[in-house]
Amino acid sequence: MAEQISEQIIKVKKVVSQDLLSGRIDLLLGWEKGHFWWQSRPLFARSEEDLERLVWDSFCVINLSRYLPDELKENKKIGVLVKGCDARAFNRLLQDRIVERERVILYGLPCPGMLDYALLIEEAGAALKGIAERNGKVILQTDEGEKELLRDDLLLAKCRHCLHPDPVVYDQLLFPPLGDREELEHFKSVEELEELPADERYAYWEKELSRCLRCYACRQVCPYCSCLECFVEQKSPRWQGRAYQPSENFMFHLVRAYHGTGRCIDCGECERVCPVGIPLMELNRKLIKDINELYGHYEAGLDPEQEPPLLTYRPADPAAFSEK
Amino acid sequence: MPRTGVFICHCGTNIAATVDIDKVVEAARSFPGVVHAEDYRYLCSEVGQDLIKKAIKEHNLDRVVVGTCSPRMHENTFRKAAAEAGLNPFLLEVANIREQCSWVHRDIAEATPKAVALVRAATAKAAQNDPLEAPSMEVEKRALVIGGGIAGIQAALDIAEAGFTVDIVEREPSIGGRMAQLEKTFPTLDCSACILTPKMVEVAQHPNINLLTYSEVEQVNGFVGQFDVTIRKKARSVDATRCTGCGICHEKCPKKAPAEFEMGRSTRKAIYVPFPQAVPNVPVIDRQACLYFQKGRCQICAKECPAEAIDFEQQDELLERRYGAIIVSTGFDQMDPSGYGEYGYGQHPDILTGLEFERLFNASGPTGGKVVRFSDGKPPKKVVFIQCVGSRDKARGMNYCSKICCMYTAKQAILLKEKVPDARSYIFYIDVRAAGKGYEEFQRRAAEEYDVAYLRGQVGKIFPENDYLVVKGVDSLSGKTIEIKADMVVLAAASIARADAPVVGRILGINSDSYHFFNEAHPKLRPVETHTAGVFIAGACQAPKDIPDTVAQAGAAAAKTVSLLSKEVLQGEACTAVVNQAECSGCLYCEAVCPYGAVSAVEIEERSAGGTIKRTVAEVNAALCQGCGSCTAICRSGSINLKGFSNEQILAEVDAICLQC
Amino acid sequence: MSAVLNDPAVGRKPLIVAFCCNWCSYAGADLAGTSRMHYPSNVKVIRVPCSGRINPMFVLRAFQRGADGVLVAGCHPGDCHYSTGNYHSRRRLSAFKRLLEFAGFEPERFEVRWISASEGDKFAEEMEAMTAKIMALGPNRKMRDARWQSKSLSK
Amino acid sequence: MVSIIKSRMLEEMKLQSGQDPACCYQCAKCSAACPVTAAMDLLPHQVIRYLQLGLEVELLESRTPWICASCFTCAARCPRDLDLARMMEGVRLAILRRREGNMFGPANLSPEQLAKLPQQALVSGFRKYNK
Amino acid sequence: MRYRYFPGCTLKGQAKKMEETTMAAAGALGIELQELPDWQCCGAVFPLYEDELITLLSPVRTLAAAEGDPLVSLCAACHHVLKRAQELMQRNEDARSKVTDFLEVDYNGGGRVLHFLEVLRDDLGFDKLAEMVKKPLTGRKMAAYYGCLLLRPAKVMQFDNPENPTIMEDFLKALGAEVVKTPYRTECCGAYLSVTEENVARDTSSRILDSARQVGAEGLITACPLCYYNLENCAGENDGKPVKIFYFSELLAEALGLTVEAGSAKERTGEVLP
Repeated sequence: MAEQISEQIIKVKKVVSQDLLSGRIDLLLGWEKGHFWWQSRPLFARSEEDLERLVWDSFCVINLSRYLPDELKENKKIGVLVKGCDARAFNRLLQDRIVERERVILYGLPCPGMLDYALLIEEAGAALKGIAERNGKVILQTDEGEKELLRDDLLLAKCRHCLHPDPVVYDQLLFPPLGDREELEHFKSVEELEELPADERYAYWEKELSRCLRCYACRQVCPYCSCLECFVEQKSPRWQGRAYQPSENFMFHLVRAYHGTGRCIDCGECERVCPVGIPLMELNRKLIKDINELYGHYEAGLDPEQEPPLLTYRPADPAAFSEK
Repeated sequence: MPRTGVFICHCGTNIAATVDIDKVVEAARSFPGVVHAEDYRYLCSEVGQDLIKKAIKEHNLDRVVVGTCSPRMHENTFRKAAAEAGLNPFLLEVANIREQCSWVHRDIAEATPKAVALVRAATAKAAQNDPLEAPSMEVEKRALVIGGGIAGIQAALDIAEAGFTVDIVEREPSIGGRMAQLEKTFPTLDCSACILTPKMVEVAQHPNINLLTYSEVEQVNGFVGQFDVTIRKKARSVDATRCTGCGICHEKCPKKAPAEFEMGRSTRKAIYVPFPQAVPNVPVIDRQACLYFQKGRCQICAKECPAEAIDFEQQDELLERRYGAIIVSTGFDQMDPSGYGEYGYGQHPDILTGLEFERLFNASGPTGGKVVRFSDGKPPKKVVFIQCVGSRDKARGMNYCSKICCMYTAKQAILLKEKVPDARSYIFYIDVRAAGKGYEEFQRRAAEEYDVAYLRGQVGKIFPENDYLVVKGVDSLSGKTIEIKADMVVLAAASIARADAPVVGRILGINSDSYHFFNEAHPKLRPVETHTAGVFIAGACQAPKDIPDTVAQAGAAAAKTVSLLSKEVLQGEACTAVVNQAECSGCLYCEAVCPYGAVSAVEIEERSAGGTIKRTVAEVNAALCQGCGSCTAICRSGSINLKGFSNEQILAEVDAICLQC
Repeated sequence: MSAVLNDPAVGRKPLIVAFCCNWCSYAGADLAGTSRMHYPSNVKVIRVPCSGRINPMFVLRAFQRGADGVLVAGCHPGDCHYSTGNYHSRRRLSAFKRLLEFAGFEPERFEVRWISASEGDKFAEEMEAMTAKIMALGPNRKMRDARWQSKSLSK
Repeated sequence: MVSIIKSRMLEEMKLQSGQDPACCYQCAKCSAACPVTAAMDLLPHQVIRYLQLGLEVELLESRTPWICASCFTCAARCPRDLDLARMMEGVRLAILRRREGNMFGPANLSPEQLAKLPQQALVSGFRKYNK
Repeated sequence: MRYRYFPGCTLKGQAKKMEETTMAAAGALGIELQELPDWQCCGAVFPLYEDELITLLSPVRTLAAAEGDPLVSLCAACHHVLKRAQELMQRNEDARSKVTDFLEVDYNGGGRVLHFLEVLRDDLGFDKLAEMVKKPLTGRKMAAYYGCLLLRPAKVMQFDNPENPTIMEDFLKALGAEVVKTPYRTECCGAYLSVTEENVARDTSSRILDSARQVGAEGLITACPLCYYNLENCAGENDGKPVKIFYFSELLAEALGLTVEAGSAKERTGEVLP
């Protein structure tokens, strides 16, 4: 990578502040530091001063596109910093017609992947004070001195699985693209589960889902969950029971996943934010895999012009059941 | 809590024999919301319906559940009754405890609890029902008839006589269809042209009929009462308004091409009218054959035409018209029997199909009305007819009986005898099917008075030897093998659906059977309707038919059309989709999956934190919506719902039907 | 009866909920009746206008409430009364069926079949076959909401 | 005396040849197509008819099944998609399986014939008469 | 082009000629026919009863021995039996497991089963063949006799149109012969009736020959030793100009300008009678 991600911020600031001052945008969606150095939270910058707080570092994992629908109600024109996944999320929202392209300026940030704090402290062994980055390496600063590790070994799971680090849509690409990544075993975990006997697979999910608190964090971050009122909250009809018991947990998670058929952009946010660590992406990837197998390769979020697989058909389509 | 009344029908013993009615009634009383339950021997009878009406009033019921035969049978009967009692008909639900319970289960101990479950489900659904009103739609008082054969002609005349405007779209240059190709008709032997031609002329002259020959239907949109149809008027290359039909053009035209009307057994010119009595009597130029269009020279017709009617520049025209109803009468084809190698059709000129043989009798036919052999022009003395070539044959042909062959073969044998008195006919048949007024008598006459040899059996081999055809067959009755040295062989090839029937079906949205014949809505009770409201079928496009049946069916289709067109407005589909726009996020997936273009985007204003904002949401055109519900299943937030089969109703049914007891 | 209430899964025939499209499959089921064919009484039909109407949530709900098997039946591709409904349901329900299996349901628990109005025999046969398969699997406890039966019956 | 009986031969035949004589509507196409009817005492379609009527005894005595050379012309032409060659085999086997030993073998042929006839003819010939 | 080759009993006996001429021709055409080691008689007739599994053993053993390579035979009967046995193996799960278990072979019904004429038509191509002809049979009036076993049942054999076949005529044309058609070219010659009902076989065969003579054929080609035998049997005795019977391969070798002396082909490696 030409510049360290930490050095790129200078250019980012320069570009966005120009647009903000010139009034090209009324609001910039970016990131700022959270309570801790290893957190970055959304920044809603309307002024030069606000921009002081703008950061672009290895912890800017939060998907900013998700904030567009609400912000667009208040603001005429918004600028957003988009990583690969944020850009695909933007296309998702575009296809679902909840954002208008012409009211948004996308600043593309090719993304080397975000770091996983959990991994950092685990690797650090001792108390972790901070990190520095140098050509593909991460230096952990602990009270017992420094420790250097390969950056790629410290990425978040969702970033390790990322296939498109570069934004697929933008008005301005701020740094040279990194190129698509290939992951030969993208569906490995899904295939392993498919191998299990039905009952074991059920037991697996029953166990995983039993932890679900129904906090709906997975839904809140999800770029494809764009309904004004989610089925789980509806009273008429009452699709979803409130109780935390297996039956209802399955109901929620199967339907949540099914609603992503041909729509999930494979960003892994749901799994990342799940407080109890349910492997939600396995459900989503299963659907991606099957749609690819049955109705042709399709990656949601890459091209908003391409017809989503569930909105079209071919008379000669295959089926997952007997058509005799 | 609704006030539901439950009514259980015995249907004589049809239900009562395998379902313990009392148990069901008793159980029904325990269902939530049920304030009244009773049973009766025949609820569909007047008395039965009155009993329901009475109960509605007495117990002021606001929901009714009828446990009886299939809703496809009597739902409407009961809904009418409910309406008469002042209840919105859509507040009534039917539980199908006959076709799907008492008739499919033997054991009363099994059928009874199932009946209870079905009634419970219907009760639960009814509780969720809302009163519905069917939208009313204007009716375009104009009919379209597709296909100008005898079926189309008859239907058009009947509709026109009733005072409505009709357009006939005919693909060929002239109307007349198959019947125009026939010499005589069974069982009366009156000449086909003599009875058809007057009707053709009447069509041409009728003030209410517009003839669109050499035209095809390209697209059909809309719905009953308002079909929007695109018709391609193919370029005739002749100006019909100028042409006097003098015929000089085809007289002088130097270029010949195989004559479709004669199944290619003779030729016509590049500019031609298919047959002398053609209506309209206006020629067309076959641009594939015409020297001018192919090689850029000639133009003799133009030079010769006294009326200067030839127009080489003419282009196809696209007409957009709206119709209230459509009659499909596209007719049939005759199967090409060359698949039956043992008969050698196509390898010897004197082996003909029935239709080809028919043309030999016709004065304007390939032999000018002389019954002679194509090979040497001699009149045939021995003619072998073979029945069921491709019919009743599930291995190499069609599994069905073509219905007309037995009769027209008898007719042709008789005609042959009249034309060639010393000729003899041999007919190999499997069964003679002569059901129809005067048919049996006619067929017997052939056998008894016209010296026609009926041989019950089939032919195994036909091959030329010297100047005759050796026909080797068997007579199954005597158990003897038979060899005939025949001068001519006539194959009764199967009547099959038009090659492009599937395309036509798709354009009109009507379905077909496995042979591509169009399906009637009900084999007995709705023989001329299709499943698409406002589209009717007549003639051999529905199944092989003789002329009397075809004309009768055409009349029936016309009657249906007339009764439809005489309505000012139509009651549309009441069970249509409806959008909850407050919840709709406007992704418009529903629009993408709607087969009728009934869903569209609309912008609404909405109050939000900072004043009002504009939002795009979905909207349903109830007149276009046919109520399939595909939109509801793709909508994640359930913001689009289907009246009559709403999410609430179906879930209530599921919940209830799953109760075990 | 009370035994049934305590564990609805025990001591009963499997329950099969069959969603049938009004134009083909429901008519096919009727035809099975008019032709006096026989199939197990544990099959219970819910009429919908088209297989395209089927929201997978209906299927999940049936399993929650105690169904041991669920069938969706519609017109053969190409014969849909609404011309394209079953083409769409083929894609939706194929994806959904695979998802169900991935969640641990046996493939036999959820089936989709094309049954025309003239295939009364096919309807009966499919119901026989499905019942037999599910008998072999035994009652479905997956996703079953144990509370439902007792709750709704104690009124 | 025609007796429409439940014939064991018929049941066995349905099972082992997959052919159900009931599907035949006696159009006699098979008889028309058969090249060796001249030597038959029952025409092919009559064999099926006898099977339909369960006339076992008459069939067991008939010459026709032994004249049939399994040329499959009947099967190729049958509008009901029946394979009569298989039914003929059925009748032959019904006989062969009921009797002891083979009906025909090398012993029945002269040395000259044995020498002259091609192996193919001998093998297939014997097969026809042997269990 | 390399193929496994199944001769069958008759080709090592009465029908040597067919094998010898074919082998010579194949060599000239660059078609390698590898004779299967220790092959056994195909059984000569295909069992028409589904429970007659014993008679399936030998053809299935042969099919398995081809190890998935295309398997070629010359004798119409052998080809018929092999092709139909293969179809049964594909269609009837139960029969397949029984037979393969008994034979302790692993056969899934795969592999191409071809008659040599099909090799010439589909793999080599008749136009190519025509180019390689050295001594065209110009002016020779030849008729094709197909018989039954190659054509029927068409669904299984998939050899040619059962009522209007053309492969043999096209073959003759490729050799430069003048083709005439007899209406009896697809009708049975009497087959093994010559063993038990010789007179019947005579009738059928002479009918074929008469018709051939009527259409002016000087020769008749066949691909079946039994047809050859039956026709040959009465070829002489008819009055009028006798019609000569050939194996298709004889004319093939001749047109390719090959002279084949008897006994040239290698002795049989297999066992003749089952």
